Amino acid sequence: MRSTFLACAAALTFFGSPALSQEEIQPETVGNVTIPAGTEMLFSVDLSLNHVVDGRVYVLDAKTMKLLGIIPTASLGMVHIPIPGSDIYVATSHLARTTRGPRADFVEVYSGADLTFKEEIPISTNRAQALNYRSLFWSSSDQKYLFVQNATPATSVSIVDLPAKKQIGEIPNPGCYGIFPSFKTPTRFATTCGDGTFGTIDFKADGTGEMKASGPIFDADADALFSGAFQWGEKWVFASYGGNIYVVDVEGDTATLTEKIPVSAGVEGDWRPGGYQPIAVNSATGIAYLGMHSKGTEGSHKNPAEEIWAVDLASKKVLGRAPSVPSIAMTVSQGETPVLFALDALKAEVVRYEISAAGQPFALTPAGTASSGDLADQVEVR
Amino acid sequence: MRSTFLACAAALTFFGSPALSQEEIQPETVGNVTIPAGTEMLFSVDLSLNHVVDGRVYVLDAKTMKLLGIIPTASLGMVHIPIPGSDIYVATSHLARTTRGPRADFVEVYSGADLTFKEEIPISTNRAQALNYRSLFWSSSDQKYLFVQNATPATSVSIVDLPAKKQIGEIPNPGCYGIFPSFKTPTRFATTCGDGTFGTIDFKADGTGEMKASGPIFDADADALFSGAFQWGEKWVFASYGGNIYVVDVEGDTATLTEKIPVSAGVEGDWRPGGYQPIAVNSATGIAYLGMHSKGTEGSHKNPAEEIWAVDLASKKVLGRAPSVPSIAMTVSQGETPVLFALDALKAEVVRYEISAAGQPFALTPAGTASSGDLADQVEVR
Amino acid sequence: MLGFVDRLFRSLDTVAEASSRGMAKRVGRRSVLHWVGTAAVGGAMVPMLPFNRAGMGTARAQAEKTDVECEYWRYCALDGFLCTCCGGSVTSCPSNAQVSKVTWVGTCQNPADSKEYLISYNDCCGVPSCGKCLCNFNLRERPGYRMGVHNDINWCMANEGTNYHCTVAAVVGLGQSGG
Amino acid sequence: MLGFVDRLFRSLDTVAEASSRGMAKRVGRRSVLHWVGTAAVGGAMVPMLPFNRAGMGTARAQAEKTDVECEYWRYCALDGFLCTCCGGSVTSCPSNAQVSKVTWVGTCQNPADSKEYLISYNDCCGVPSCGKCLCNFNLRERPGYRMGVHNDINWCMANEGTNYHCTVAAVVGLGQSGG
Repeated sequence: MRSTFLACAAALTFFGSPALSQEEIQPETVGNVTIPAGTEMLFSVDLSLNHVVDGRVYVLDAKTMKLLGIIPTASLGMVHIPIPGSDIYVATSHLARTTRGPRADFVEVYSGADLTFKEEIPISTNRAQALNYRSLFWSSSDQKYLFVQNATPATSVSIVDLPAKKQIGEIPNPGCYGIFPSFKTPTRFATTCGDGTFGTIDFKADGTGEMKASGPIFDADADALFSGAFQWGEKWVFASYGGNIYVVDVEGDTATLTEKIPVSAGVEGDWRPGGYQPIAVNSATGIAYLGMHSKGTEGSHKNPAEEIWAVDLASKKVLGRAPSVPSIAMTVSQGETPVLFALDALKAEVVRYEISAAGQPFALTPAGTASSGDLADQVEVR
Repeated sequence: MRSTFLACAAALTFFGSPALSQEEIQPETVGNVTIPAGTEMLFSVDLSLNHVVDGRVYVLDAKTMKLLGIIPTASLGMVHIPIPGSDIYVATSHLARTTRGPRADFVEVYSGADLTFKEEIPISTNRAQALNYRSLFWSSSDQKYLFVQNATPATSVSIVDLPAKKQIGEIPNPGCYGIFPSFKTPTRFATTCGDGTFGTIDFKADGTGEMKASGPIFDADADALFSGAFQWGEKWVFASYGGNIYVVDVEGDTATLTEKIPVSAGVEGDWRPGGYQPIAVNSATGIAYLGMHSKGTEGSHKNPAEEIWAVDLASKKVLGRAPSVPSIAMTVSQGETPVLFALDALKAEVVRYEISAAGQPFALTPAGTASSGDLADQVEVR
Repeated sequence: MLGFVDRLFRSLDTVAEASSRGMAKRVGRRSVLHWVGTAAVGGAMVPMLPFNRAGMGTARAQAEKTDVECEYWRYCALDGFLCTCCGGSVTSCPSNAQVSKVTWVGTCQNPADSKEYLISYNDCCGVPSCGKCLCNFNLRERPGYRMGVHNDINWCMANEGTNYHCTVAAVVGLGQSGG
Repeated sequence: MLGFVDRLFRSLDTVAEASSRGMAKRVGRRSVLHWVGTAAVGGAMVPMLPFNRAGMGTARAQAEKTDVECEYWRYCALDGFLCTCCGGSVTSCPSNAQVSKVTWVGTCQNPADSKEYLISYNDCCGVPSCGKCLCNFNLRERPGYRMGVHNDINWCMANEGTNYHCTVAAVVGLGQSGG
């Protein structure tokens, strides 16, 4: 009301005062839309490479696929979206003069309810300015800490204490990259390393910590793990370039490989996972969804999906295969009747797929699309 | 050379040291391209509305239409490109956090030779963040001063002293908008006013000055002048919504209308000028080029051109009409054999038109196109 | 940078000041009202092409048009992104954007009752430019020397968060011919 | 923020430090060289679609391709805008952009002599992202745990001006199979 009054006041100043007509009807007031509590939200993270300082997250209603609002991610900002209702976190960089000048990095906190900006926490300026791999920015199991992957290109991880609203440490993870927190120990996270091991870091309250190497878990030459991973209960699930699923337990002081599930071995057509977020897992059903392309070879690991495969992690069986849009990133909603969301790289759309009921043959039914932005490479739902 | 060495050094660190293969051929060095001196440059100013903090100028070779480089204009920055060889000026705003936070405004100076950033001069933060109308940012006849149009929405003009590298004053031009400097008196400029007069401001060395109103020159209701104007010798040439050309002399202490040339009166089809820069003048030949659309009415003044008309300002005759791309902004090169450049609003291209020789019937021959950016609204050549 | 309230009131003061010192004298009530009162011309609503990827083809306001289409009657002088496509409504900004403190106006004819209404166009501010449903109609729009009816400028200019996001269209009165 | 030289050398020092403390031990010469030496597979050059609006259709490096096309042989592990479309050349940044101080590498086969060459990809930095000729080939590209062959990160990271503009491809040596 106030803003409308002032708006009119200002505008009408230019009109002398046509008060006569003003009296005749009640002026409409301009305010803000309210997002209904409990709205299931879909997040399409757009790095906007053509205007790389102006990245953003398009927040959509996950059922209607209507746009709810936009959250800025600035220059190659990373996005972390924890459990429903919680705040939304962006780790990003701002240049003093938009595209030039000194760089300043922050963890920015946005309301999970109305998407408004709440606060910023300064972090060191060696944050990895990368494509939006979810493993580069994650939270501790108790939501007390945020972990930010750095690269200068030497790699380290910044530890941010959320209650204290400050960065408390920076721990090197040389030769390693990506953050996979323990589900039980808030002060522990693992990281994938170029020699095929995982590093495990337990940090102290003062933000210091050392990295402990696991035994060999994968071969970065022959069967590299993709950057991202998904939670399955209290384990992390990775896809590999060669078409395998690796289930990794990071709860101990060193990580262990609990399962290695060949997905495309023995299948005609050299099928492999591809894209930026090629795997998603529904934790309740224990089903992993993989974006797969045919004629896979060395170097095809970012190819968009031709099919989405459903894999039962417990029985280690491929439940089925469904044709898919050319997807480069996928996520799936949690809970009983999961819905799958895929980023169509060709149309720059996010597609909503309903999944056939448990027991039924695996099938995906398109049930809505929306623009994903200029160049989206991460999708999350909650 | 140094940078390449360091680059390799850094990269090869990750390889142990494959020195064997390094010795076998001479590594290429990475440097910078040099723009040949005297290259005629075309400037396509793109406000990038979809990413409005990341506006830019695409600088092209005006003959080959090849991209030479990009100059940033940040948030709705204005661009002023004086005589060949001189620096290029941008008046713009930067937000402390890219799309949020405090705003800071500057005049930024870029090299006219290699397009590199040279320096910034702080100005007050009430600069008009507008579409790219050339009349909102201009220089004095001696290139000593820059004039920046402000709006809060109350209007004023900031005076920047270039040798002193600072803003020396801010002079109100209430009810008026746009800057049309005197061609003889560096401390004088005129401005168009909503009551149909021109204001003339003579400012003192301390940056103060008063606005003096002219007699009636145009009618903003019946035949509004477009925001921009072009130089013809020592006069300013305006187009009007209704299809007239106004030639205005701003050399006296108040402005005077020296010519009013009806362009489309009596012509079938209600032809009117339209777009953001609907008129361009070659000063040597005294020919004005107008982007014209048919079925013109109140509110059609931003419609793109269907034809470009050539008007001889001395004889006040329409020399000819040529079909045109849907142009919303035009410019023409100066000198003996002018070339015309038009922004195609539909294809988001800048089109190069060669103009038929003097004496020949007026015709435009397309001779090259290039991308104009996402949403260009100003084009300049020098 | 001045704070929200300071800046707002400085802005309004200088508007008033400008008005009393300048515009009232220069422009006066007659000319502006006369000109705002001019009857609408549907044909005037030919959209400017590059801004019209959302609404090409039709040339005049139509009763059946919805508020996510450029040709919706209230948008006769709107240049920008429709908030109805950006998480807002025809009169509401998205939940995380701020309403502009100053506006421009238009007078648009409602095909439903053929009356003309005074429309105040608020920009929504402080978040990234929306990029959806770009429209550009210019009925009775004028250059910045008629600032109150100028739509080629960022009307988030008087807000603390100045970044342009999208635009809403509120009915704030009856137009002259409707009065 | 650290100045240019400080930052550059801090960056290189920590690289070296990381190497001696970590990567040399973890990765070692064998695995990386072995793996970099793997023969090129043309079929690997299927481009990632959204990055391929400039170069769709062909799937392998071709002798006749020019350096403004994604399929030009040097670009077998390049993800970004070709500087050849942005005012630069295959080995030069545009006149107003700065050469990145650190790079990633690829090993690409030149169809002209069938030899493999070690290619260093420098980003050009400090001016707005170019937006032209977006290409994305990933032969032997690996995630950030193999940082020296990772192309999904801004390699302007060690420059004073960190904004990404475009990418060049310089031959800096012979690949394993060519040596």
